[in-house]
Amino acid sequence: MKHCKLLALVCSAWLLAGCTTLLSGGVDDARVAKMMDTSFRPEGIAGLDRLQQDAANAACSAAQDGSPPAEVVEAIQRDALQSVKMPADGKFLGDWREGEKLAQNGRGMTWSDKSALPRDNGGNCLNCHQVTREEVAYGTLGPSLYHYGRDRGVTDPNSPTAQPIIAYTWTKIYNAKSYNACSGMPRFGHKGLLDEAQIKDLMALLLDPNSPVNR
Amino acid sequence: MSTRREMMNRSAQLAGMLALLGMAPQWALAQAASFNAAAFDAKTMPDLMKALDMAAPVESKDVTITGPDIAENGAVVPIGAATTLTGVKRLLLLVEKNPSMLSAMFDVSDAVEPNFSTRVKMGQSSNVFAVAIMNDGKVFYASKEVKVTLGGCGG
Amino acid sequence: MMRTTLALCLVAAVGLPVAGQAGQEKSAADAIAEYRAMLADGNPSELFEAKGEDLWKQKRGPKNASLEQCNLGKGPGVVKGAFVELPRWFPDTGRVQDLESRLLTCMETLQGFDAKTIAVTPFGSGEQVTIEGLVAWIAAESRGLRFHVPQSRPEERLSYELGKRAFYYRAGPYDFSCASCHGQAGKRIRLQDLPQLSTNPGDGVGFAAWPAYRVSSGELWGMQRRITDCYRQQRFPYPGYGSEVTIALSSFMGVNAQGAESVAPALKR
Amino acid sequence: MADPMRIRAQASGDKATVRVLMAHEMETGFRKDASGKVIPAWYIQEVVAQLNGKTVLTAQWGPSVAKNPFLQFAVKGAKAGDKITISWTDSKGDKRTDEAAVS
Repeated sequence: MKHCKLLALVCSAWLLAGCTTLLSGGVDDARVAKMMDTSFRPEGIAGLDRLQQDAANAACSAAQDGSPPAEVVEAIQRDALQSVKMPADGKFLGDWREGEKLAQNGRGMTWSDKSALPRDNGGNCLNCHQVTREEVAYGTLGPSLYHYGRDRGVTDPNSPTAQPIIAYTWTKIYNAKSYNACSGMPRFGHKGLLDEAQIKDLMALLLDPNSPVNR
Repeated sequence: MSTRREMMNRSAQLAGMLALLGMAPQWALAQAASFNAAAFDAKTMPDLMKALDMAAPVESKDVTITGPDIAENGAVVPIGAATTLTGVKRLLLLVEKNPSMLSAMFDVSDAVEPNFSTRVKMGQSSNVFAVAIMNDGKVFYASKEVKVTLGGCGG
Repeated sequence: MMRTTLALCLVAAVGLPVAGQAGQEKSAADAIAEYRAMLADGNPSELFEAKGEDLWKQKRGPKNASLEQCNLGKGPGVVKGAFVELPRWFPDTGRVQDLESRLLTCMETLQGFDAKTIAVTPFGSGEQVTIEGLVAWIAAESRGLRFHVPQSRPEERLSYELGKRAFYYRAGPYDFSCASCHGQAGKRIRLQDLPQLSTNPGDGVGFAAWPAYRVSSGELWGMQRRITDCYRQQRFPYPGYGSEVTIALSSFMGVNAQGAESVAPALKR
Repeated sequence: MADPMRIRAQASGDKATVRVLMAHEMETGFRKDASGKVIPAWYIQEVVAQLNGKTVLTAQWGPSVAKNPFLQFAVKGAKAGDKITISWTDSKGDKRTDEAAVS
């Protein structure tokens, strides 16, 4: 239902923009769909359903290097925010040691991976972010997370003053589109890539004052 | 020539059979070739010294080890051993934390410079060593640390 | 006795800090650049180039013929300069083809191999190994030349536009597109630099560096294998060998790289 | 049979620098194939270099030398036109010999 509404909004926004993206270079969406449908085959856990775009991915793809229209961005972010499930027991932080292992682990969800279960997936964090000072092999597609909690003044994650940043960070990991419609970061909770316990461990890595991130 | 080839083939087959039986095949290979299997099987410096019947290496500025500070991939790490000393018999390249330390052993003659470069595999960050075994039995070394990094996208 | 003592001394000596370590703190990026420079001389791709040249001239396949009459776009048998003008439209097949799909055509028509069988053969085995050698040699024959991928025909322009759409196509469990990693300049995954492929990343970078010898696997990868593994890491399903999307992406990258000097086969992580 | 080596020997001053690439898997014996079976060790154990037929270098290698090995060394007194011969023997007893003229 929600997707339908968003899709309608995306389409009307395009019509307003004169359908330029829809027909850029004389290639319409149907022709692109035909290329995708005829080019891929399923392999292992990677089925052809993976080629289906939800409304957010369709809008962000169409925008290419730019951004979708403001009302589309708003709708994507609203939908994303609504998808976020806070931890059932109200506890946000797990074990930063497990979190660090997850951050280092770049595996998961490829056709060469055996299963799509969260326990077989890594967090892939180091591929894009600096996380600790010790690990020099980090990517730069995302911002540095070194001193993440410290820089945000989190000295006691259980204190009331820390709650806004705790909730923000959980939301960001769960569904990064909540704050940035076309964020490059996977939606770890929303897409079932990591389970609640794993997200808690990543939260601890970022926000526990004893974690190497904050030392 | 052919005798040696046959022997080596036979010993390789024997080694394969022993491997199947879960037995160490090193001696079989060592018997056939001039290959010093014990040296290439040494896990520690004392083992290596025993296998090569060599003295304990002493650090020396006259021996150099070349290699990168960081290796982008442990599958291919360029390292080299050299010395300015005269009277060198052998140059060794060692990787401390590999399953077996010794990677390469060069027998130096008067016709070559005591300076060899090759590429080795490294399972993890480790010190690498160039060791010079002299004609008079003295042994010198130089070392450096090579950090092996993880690759993107799951390795 | 004597030996034991010496051994113990050595353990102590080895435990000492490594000389020259302090004082010259290099950045990780500088150190990686140094590592690559050390490997630049002696790229094992040469071994594949030599094999590829032999395979081009060797009589092989059901028809026992060589590939010497293969038309890579500049006329039958012309190899030099062909690589930097691919993908292009071919009148005999009526398709835009990249180097590898064109080689399949030649192996089928000239040598009698079954192109479909080769296309589904896993990389690194069977006739795919033949193609690895061939692409290494054919690319090397254009080393130092600049890309000028033709766009005069509507089919070639369509291939470019389709490639552009594929480049920005976000989907899969991670919501990745090619642009997720290759849409900006100066970024890297872990320590590996990511060329910006939506524009011209410069001489010998990105499209102008493949085929390449991959040190991680010790294999020669052509652009088809490069794109396939990108899609694996993008968490997409498996792109067919020589499929429309792979050729369209090559058209997009190749036209973007117009004027860039080819250094292929390069040496890659 | 193993693929040919690539040998480059370049004279400079009173020596020639020799660079060799060898086509070899250099299997460690630690890797497993797709089915989980250990791939047996298979690697070059001995390398011999000759200048005009006279042995100038003998080397022994272990399985930790990288796949498709590279070797660089310098031969004293070698000049343009001299013949450099490289031979290797691997742990299965396979051999390969190639030669190149110093340029």
